[in-house]
Parts: sequence; structure tokens; C-alpha cells
Amino acid sequence: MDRATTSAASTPHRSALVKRRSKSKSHRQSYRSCSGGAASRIGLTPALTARRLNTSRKAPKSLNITERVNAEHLALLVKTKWKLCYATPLYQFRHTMLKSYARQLSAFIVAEKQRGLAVEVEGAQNHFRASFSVLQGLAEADDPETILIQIHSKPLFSSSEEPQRCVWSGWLSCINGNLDYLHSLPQGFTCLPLFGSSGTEVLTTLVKSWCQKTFDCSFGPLEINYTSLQWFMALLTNCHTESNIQHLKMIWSIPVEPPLQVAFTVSPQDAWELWSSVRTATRDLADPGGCIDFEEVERFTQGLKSHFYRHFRLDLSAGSLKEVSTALGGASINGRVKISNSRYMITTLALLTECALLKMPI
Amino acid sequence: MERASTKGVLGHLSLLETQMRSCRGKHQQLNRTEQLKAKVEALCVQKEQLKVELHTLQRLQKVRSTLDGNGADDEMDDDSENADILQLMAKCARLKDLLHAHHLIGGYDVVKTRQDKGLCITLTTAYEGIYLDTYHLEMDLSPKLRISRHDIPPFIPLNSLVETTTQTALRPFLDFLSQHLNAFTGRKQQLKLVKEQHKSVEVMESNVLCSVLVLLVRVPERKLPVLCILDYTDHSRSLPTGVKFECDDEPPNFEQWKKSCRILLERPVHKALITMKSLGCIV
Amino acid sequence: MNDPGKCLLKRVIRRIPANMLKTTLSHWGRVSDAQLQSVDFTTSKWALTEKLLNICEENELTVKHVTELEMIHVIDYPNLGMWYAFQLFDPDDAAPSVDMTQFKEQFKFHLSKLMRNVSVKIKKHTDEAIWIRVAWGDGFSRPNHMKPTYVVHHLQSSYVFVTRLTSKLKPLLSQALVLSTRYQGIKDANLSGRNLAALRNLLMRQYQQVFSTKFSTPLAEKSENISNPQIEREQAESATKRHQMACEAFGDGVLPQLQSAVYKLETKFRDHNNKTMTDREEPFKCIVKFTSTNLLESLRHCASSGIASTPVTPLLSSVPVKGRNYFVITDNVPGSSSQTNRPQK
Amino acid sequence: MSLLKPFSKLPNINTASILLVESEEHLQQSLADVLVEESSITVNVRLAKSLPLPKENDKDRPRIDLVVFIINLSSEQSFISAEASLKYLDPGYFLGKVCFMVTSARSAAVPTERMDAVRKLAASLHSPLLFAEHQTSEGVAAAAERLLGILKVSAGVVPMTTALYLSNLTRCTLPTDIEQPSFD
Repeated sequence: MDRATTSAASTPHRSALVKRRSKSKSHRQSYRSCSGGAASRIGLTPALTARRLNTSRKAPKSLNITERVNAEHLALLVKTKWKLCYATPLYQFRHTMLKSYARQLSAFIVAEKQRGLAVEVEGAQNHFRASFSVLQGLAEADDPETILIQIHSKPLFSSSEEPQRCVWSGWLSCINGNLDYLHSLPQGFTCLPLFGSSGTEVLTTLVKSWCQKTFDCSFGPLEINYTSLQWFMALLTNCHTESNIQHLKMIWSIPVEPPLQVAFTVSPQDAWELWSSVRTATRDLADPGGCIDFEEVERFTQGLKSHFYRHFRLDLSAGSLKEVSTALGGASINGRVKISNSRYMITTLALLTECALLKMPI
Repeated sequence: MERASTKGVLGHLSLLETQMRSCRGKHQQLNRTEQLKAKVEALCVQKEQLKVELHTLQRLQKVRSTLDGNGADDEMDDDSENADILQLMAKCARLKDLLHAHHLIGGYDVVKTRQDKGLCITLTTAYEGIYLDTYHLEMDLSPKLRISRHDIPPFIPLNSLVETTTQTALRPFLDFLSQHLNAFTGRKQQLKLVKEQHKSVEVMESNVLCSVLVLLVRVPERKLPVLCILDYTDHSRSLPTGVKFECDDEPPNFEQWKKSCRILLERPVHKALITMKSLGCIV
Repeated sequence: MNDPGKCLLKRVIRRIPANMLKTTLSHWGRVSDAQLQSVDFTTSKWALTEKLLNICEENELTVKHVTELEMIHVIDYPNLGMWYAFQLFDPDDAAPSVDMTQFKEQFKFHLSKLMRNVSVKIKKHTDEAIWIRVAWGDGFSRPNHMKPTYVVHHLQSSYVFVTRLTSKLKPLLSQALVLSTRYQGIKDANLSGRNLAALRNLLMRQYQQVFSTKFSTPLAEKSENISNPQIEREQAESATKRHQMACEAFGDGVLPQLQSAVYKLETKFRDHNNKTMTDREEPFKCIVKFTSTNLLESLRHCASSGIASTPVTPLLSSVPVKGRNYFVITDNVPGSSSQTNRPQK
Repeated sequence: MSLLKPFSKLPNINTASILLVESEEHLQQSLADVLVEESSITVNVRLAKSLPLPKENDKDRPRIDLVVFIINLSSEQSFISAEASLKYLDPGYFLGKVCFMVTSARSAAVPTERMDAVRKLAASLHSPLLFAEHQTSEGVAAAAERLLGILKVSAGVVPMTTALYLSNLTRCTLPTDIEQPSFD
């Protein structure tokens, strides 16, 4: 699928953007033909294979989104620990048909239950009701709105008037996703790459298989690798001036027999001072909103590792970073995330959206 | 090696590879003669080294004899420059023999460690000719003599021992410590032997330091139970310092108890019990 | 039997593994052999508990007897929570001659003086260890047998191991222990873990330490034995040296099972390519916690595999040497050795 | 500085020797056990944690025909120590007698930047980059098979081809757009 042909058909009002891109594309084609490298023979479409995590990004501004996002949704987002997956673009997804999706999902779950699939959640639950709603106020410029899916149910023998409890919640979102990629999607596809879920594994797989059937998309686990974890550390420490991170905790695992785990917790003020000491002199520290680039993040981690090495003569880079956490939130390598302060919700979700987009098949 | 799980081209390819590898695995016989030639060469080199060593040892023996018998050492002046090396080697050999002697009489061994910055002392303990536990003590020489690591149980008061003996005098400290450890091992061994050899005597109480021992013995008349309490207040000896007997009603004949006390004070407890049984003090 | 006795018995029966129940009950001795035969040990725990409750009613057993049963079980399965080590220091001259009966009377006397209704049970185990079970009752209520404190002490050794002691009751227990063992004081030995035997072996040095002796027995060579002449390890010599130093620092063979070590670091930040931080006055405060199923073996493997450089830094090697797994490291002591070092090296 | 030279010694007949450099010292042992079972030529395997190699066994070390750097991507130190060892190799080795083997490349926890760094290093040295799966015996056998192929060529027992020629075919190349700034 040569990308050049389809992008021309994108919506007209972005024509200015299209002209700029086509010029750079021709340049790339010429360069590729002369190098005749093995790459072209193996048919790698160069533009997308080279996608890497941004090497520099805006510092998180503390956006007070409490009035943009409805309080109850925000409370749910803040207090829960989410398990992340990536989702490929959804086909024929309409923000307007949420009601019917809710009905379809509820029917699907009940049908699966009839087929004897073990669906009990803390005791037998008979009656499931799924609900779809739009999570307003998170999306940036061109992002599609975030969708919140919740499943409510009532225990089997409970009396009728007892309220239904929410046993599972999940969301599909895209927070300032990469414009090139969003625009390169053909018609009818909505890109909500980041899928967070919290609840029993059975219900998660049910929701996923329903989405796969209905929107012809596929899901996969989203791990957060070492570079993203380092970004998390730097971004969260950078917020200390505005809201106290109380501690910066890193969990490393060292590959020895029996496996050794090192929990390295730094006091907030010291972590922040180390972070501001590694910021390159050109940045004026007064404006925390300035741009952060990855060298500074690496110097920050290197500083922490050398402090550790000075005491224990043990090089942490022989092991791997498993988890990073502060009072404002944390992330772990197996894709579990907790954002405990709404002010940095946007930045965190933006970073995670970027990680998810990296997983998009070409 | 059939594996159903691999589908597709790659799985098939690696299947073919493993079959091809297993069929050509015959072992090739290493060339026998080459091996033997190498062995012969190694042996010659070793013979050479042994000859040189023998020669130096003989010279050393001669120097040792002159050094010990401080006989006339005129015949040594012909090759004077390695005379002093041989002197040094002789002194060193003598010191080594001394250390070996210490090891033999159950004293202790001293070994240099950590590029001569540390000393490791091995204290062997024995009782009645049987070697029992060995304890180790690693000491740092640089800045000042300090115990850096040891495996001596905490109820042996190592620190008070260090303070009582002066810092510099290592030997008295080691003698004192070796005495303490040997006494402790002796008491522990005696307790073990009592439990093994004297089924009729019941050990009511003892402690980790084996400094208190309470035995329940039976007097021949009417199998009267008597509590025998041995105190080892002097922890550097394996014989009790005090013996007490407790009995519900009054002891039948006072004379016999005094004799038993004396026996228990002078002889190790498992031997003392044997004599007391033979004298009929206890059953 | 009153209610506390019943629910204590239920809990103890539930905890004792089914295959061990028969032996533990016979070891308890409060239930006659005939009654033991009449119990069918293959039924469910619930049925067993009911049957044993009736037997105890028959034998008019009180809650005191049930505590004996719990004690027998706890001595066999001591690892039911975190054990903390304390150290008695400055023995007075009568300390070496304290014997079991003296200690028992003194401890009960002093503890009941400090707190009115408290139930104490003291038992001597075969390995010379004294086990004390204390059920605390506050001012008015009867002792609560469901939350007992267990204390293990070897007479004449200066170490005491305690589990399930609330900080409120700690001063009372410490006071009673100090007075009954005739020491001047007691303090936290900065050693804690889930495995009682491991703490005891570490402090009593009953594990295989490695010293360079004259007739040094060859250390258990690492797993791979290069039988094949065609494979040659270039740096074999430095590998064995690393292995030797690792074993000298942490010990050889199976090591006492510590689960964690915690270091509170309050030292200045020093890094040659970060001048601003190095010139900073205040210390760089952080807490490092190592956790593993067997911490000492993990650290030994770090050193022998070269992940941790050898010779091993005193911070890590002082876990086995000083028998501690909690350190506060500051700069004022040269070589950043621990600030709260104990008098006994 | 003791440089390891590719042609400093005479090769012995029908033997090839390979040096496996791995800081974790984990995969190299299982690879060695498989390599020595090769029957068509006698294979000497030398194992090392890093370079330089100790001088004392210089004299009884056979001529090394192929140096393999094994890098475990899940640990940063593995790449750093391999890179640091390169300067102890005589430039003569970089004519097809060096190859890189990477393990746990598929684990998602590995940052893509580390993979790029290894690929750039291998491409800049014109040496092949092999991927190995070190946890299963089939993976190790397959990796050993690939190494054996390159070893035979660099030991000169394969007629009509030389190490340099083979390395031209198998050397690692960078996708052209890897240099471009990513995303916006």
C-alpha cells in the first residue's frame, strides 16, 4: 500500500498541509532511489519504520482540567490503576451511535454468559448493563473524543431496587496523537490507540473481542519501555514546583539468582534539585514550561545511577527499570499506570498515546 | 524430532536443519599421538623444576644448620650476595615450622590475606584428642589491629576479651581466646557424652554457653531423685567451679555426697558419673 | 471452656496442617490416646474442629491449655510474620549465672507488676531456646489470646527475637526482659525478617563463612565444569577470584534467608560531571531497599557475576558481618560507615 | 595495549577457533557446548567476559578466526561493555572476522533506541548482526548453526569464499530514514 496515493484524498480544507508534505515526500523518494540500499528491496516503507519516541517534548503545564472534564469521570480516572493496551484504528466508529453500541455490548456479554463462559464477578452476577459515554475535555486539537465504557451489574440474589454497581470500566482515547498519522488514516477509520481497563480479566477480554468483531480492530498489550519510563520520571519530577510529588520511587530488577529487586526512593526536593541541575544552562529554569529534551532526561537518570553506584558499587544499568512512581502518579513496565493528580493527566496520556502509536502496524 | 507446533516455512526450515545435524554427528577420534607428545614435554619441564627446588632446599638446610648451631659460617662467604637471601629464607622456614608446631598442638594458624593487609587466624579446638570445631578470626593490620570478621558465637564475650588483653599483644589475646574456645568446646562435648553414655541420668537444664548444668540422678536407696547442679562460672575452664545437690528430704549419708562433690569438681562430668556409679553413690 | 478458648482452639486447628494435627495433639498430651483414636483425621477441618471442641469440653480444658497447643504449633512453624531482633547490652556480673527457673520467676513477676492482667507462658525448647507467649489485656479487660506476642531468647546470649509486638507494649516487654536477664539495657538490633531460624543463624554465626585458611578447602566451584578441552574460559582466574571474594563477603553454600535490607542514605551528592549538585551543602536524602527471596545469596551472585564490583563494598558486606539489615548512612563517619554503630563490633 | 591480532599465529590444520565475548557470561556457555559438537572441523571456543584478554595465556591461545560480541538488549551495561571492548581488537578483524549477536531483541521492555544504537554500531563496522533467542535449546542450536557458517568461512575452510566477501553480503545496513527526526 504505497502511502503517497491515498494521502491525496484527505479532506480538502487541510490542503496547505498537504502541499508542504508532498514536497518533502518527493525529496525522500529521490534520496531513496540513489542509495539503492537493501532497505528498499525489503520493501520497508521508510516514513513509518523510522517512527521513534520524540526526542524532545513540551514540559507538562499544569492544566486545570477540572472544569473541562466532568467531575465524576475525572474521579474515576484519578483513583484507578489502569492496565494499558493498544488498539488499532476502529472502522466505522461513530461517536453518535454510543447508545446502540451500549445495547450491543450488553447483549453480547449476556449471550456469552448463556454460552457458559465463566463471567462471575465476586459471586454470580446475572444482569449486565454496559454504558458508553464520551469523556469530554481531554482531547486536543484533532484528536477524536475519548470514549468511556462501563459495565454495571447486580449480584444474583439482590433485591430489585438495589442500585447496579460498576464492576468494570475502560476507556479508548487519543491525546494529541501525531497529526501525520491521524491524517494519513483512510476514510471511516477513527484512531483511538490507547485502551485502559480496570476490572476482571474476563470482562476485559469480552469487551476487547466485542470491539474486534464490531470495529474490525485488534488489541495488544502495551508495555512501557525503559525510555518511556525515564520520560515519566523526568516529567513527574519536573512538576514538583507546582504540586508536591512527595517522593520519586524507582524499582529496578537485577538479573541474578534468586532475582534481586532494588527500590530506590529519592526525597522530592533532592530529586527536583538534581533534575534542575541537569537541565542545560540555556533553559531558564524559571519557566518550567520550557521544552525538555532526552539528553537531559538521560543525564538525570545517570546522576541517580552514579549516586547509587558510589555507595553500593553496583551498576543499575546491568538490571532493568521496572516501575516509576510518585505521588502524582506512576507507571510500570507491564503497562500499569496510575495518574493520581488531574493536573498532569493530559501530559501523561499524551506520552502514553505516543507509545501506543508506535505499536500501530504500518 | 517431530514438533507439531511449528507451522509455516520457518518452522519447517529449522526442522530440516535439526534432522541434518543429528545424522552427521559421528565423533571424530582425536589424534592419539599428539596427546602423548604434549604429556612427555610437560613431564620434562616438571622434572627440571623439581631439581632446582631440591638444590635450593639443600642449600637452605645447610644455612639452617649453621644458623641454629650458630657454627662457623665461614664456608658461606664464597657467594655472599645470596648468603643473606638464604639467611632470610632460613628464618622464614623456621617461623613456618613454629607456626606448624602451633597448629599441631591445637593452637592456631595465622595466614596473611588481602595482599598482606589482613591476617586470618584459625583456632582449632579439640577435646580428649578429638578435633572438634574450628573458629576463624580475620583482622585488619592497617591503621590499627582490628577484628574485621569472625565466626565466633556471640556468647563468647569477644569484645571484653579484646579489651582485657592489650591491643598490641596479639599472642596473649589469642592464647586467652583459644583457651576460652577450647573450654567451651570441652563443656559442650562433655554434655554430649553425658547424654550418650548415661541414659539413667536426666539432663534437666543447660544453656548455649554450657555454663550451667542441672542433672537428675537417683540415689540407690529407694531410687530417691536428687538434683545435681554444676556451675561453670570460670568460662575458661571445662571443669565446674561449684557443685550443689538438692534433695526433697534430707540426704541419707552426708559423707558420700562430699565425695561425689569432690569427684565432680576434679574430673570431667561424664567420667565423674562413671566413678560415682562404680562407688555406688548413684544408680 | 469459655468463648476465648473456643475461638482460639478453632484458629489453632485451622492453622495446623492436617497431616501434622495428629502428632501435634499427641505431643500436647491433654487428649488421651483413646480420644485421639476416636477422631477421624481425614474429615474436613470444620468437622475436626467440632469433634476436638467436644473432647476439650469433656476433659474440661481451659484457654490456658489451648495456649500450650498453639505454642507447640508456633515452635514448629515460627514464620508467621515479621521477627525483630533486639540486643541486650552491658550485662552485670550476675547475668552469666541466670538459669531458667530464675528467669521464669523474674520475668513473670516484673511483667505482671508493669501490667495487671497479662497471661505469660514460658517453655524451654530442646535447642536451649526459651519461648515466651504473652497475651496482653489492657487495664480492665482479660488478656486477649487472639493477638499474643511471641519472644524467643537463648539464656546467656544477648539476643532476643520478638514477633507481633505493638509499639505501645514494647517498653513494658523490654523492661521485663532487662530486669529478668540482669542486663543494663536492650536496644533494637536493626535486624528483621520473616524467617526466625535465619535471623538466629546469622547472629549466632551458624552458617558457613569462608576464610582463607592454610589448608583452604576448594570452594564449591561454580556450576559449569568445563569438561571439554576445546572450551577455554579466558578470564577463568579472575572469575574464581571474584567468586572467592563474594563467598568471603557473604558466606558459602546455603545462606540464612533474609528477605530485605534497607539503607537510609543521607550523604552529599558527588558526581564529577555534575558540578552544581556536588557543591550543594545539604545531603542527598534517599532510601534504598533491596528485596529478594534470599537476599544474601542474591548479593553473593551479584558480586561473583561481576555486576557488583569486588572487593564488596562495606555497605553490603556489613549485612552478614554486623548481622544487621537496617542502616543509616551519613557522611560524618569517614568511609560512610553506619552512623548508629553498636558498641559490639 | 595488548591488541588481539587476527594473523599473529599460524592456524593449525582443520581447526577453527572462535572467541565469544559476553558480559553476562550466560549464553556463551550454552553456545560453546553446541559449537564443540561440530564434527566436520574441530572448533576451539574461547569464552571471555570482555576484552582485553589476559596476557598470560597469550601463548597457548590459538589464532582466533572469528570474534562474536553477544549483547543482551535487556541490559544497558551489556551494550556499553561490548562497545568498550572493541578498541582492543586489531583493525584487521573488522574485515569480516567480527560479528554481533543480539538476544532478547523481541522483549517489549527493550527501548528501540538501544536497538538502533547496536544496529548503527554494527553498520559502522560493516559486520553482520545476528539475532538469537537464548532461552530455548532450539534457539541456541540455531544461533550456533549461524555462527558455525560464518566461522567456517572466516577460518578459510570454505573454498571459493573469504570472510571479507561474506561480510559484504551479510553486513548490517541501516534503513535510510533512521536518521530523520521522528514525528513532528
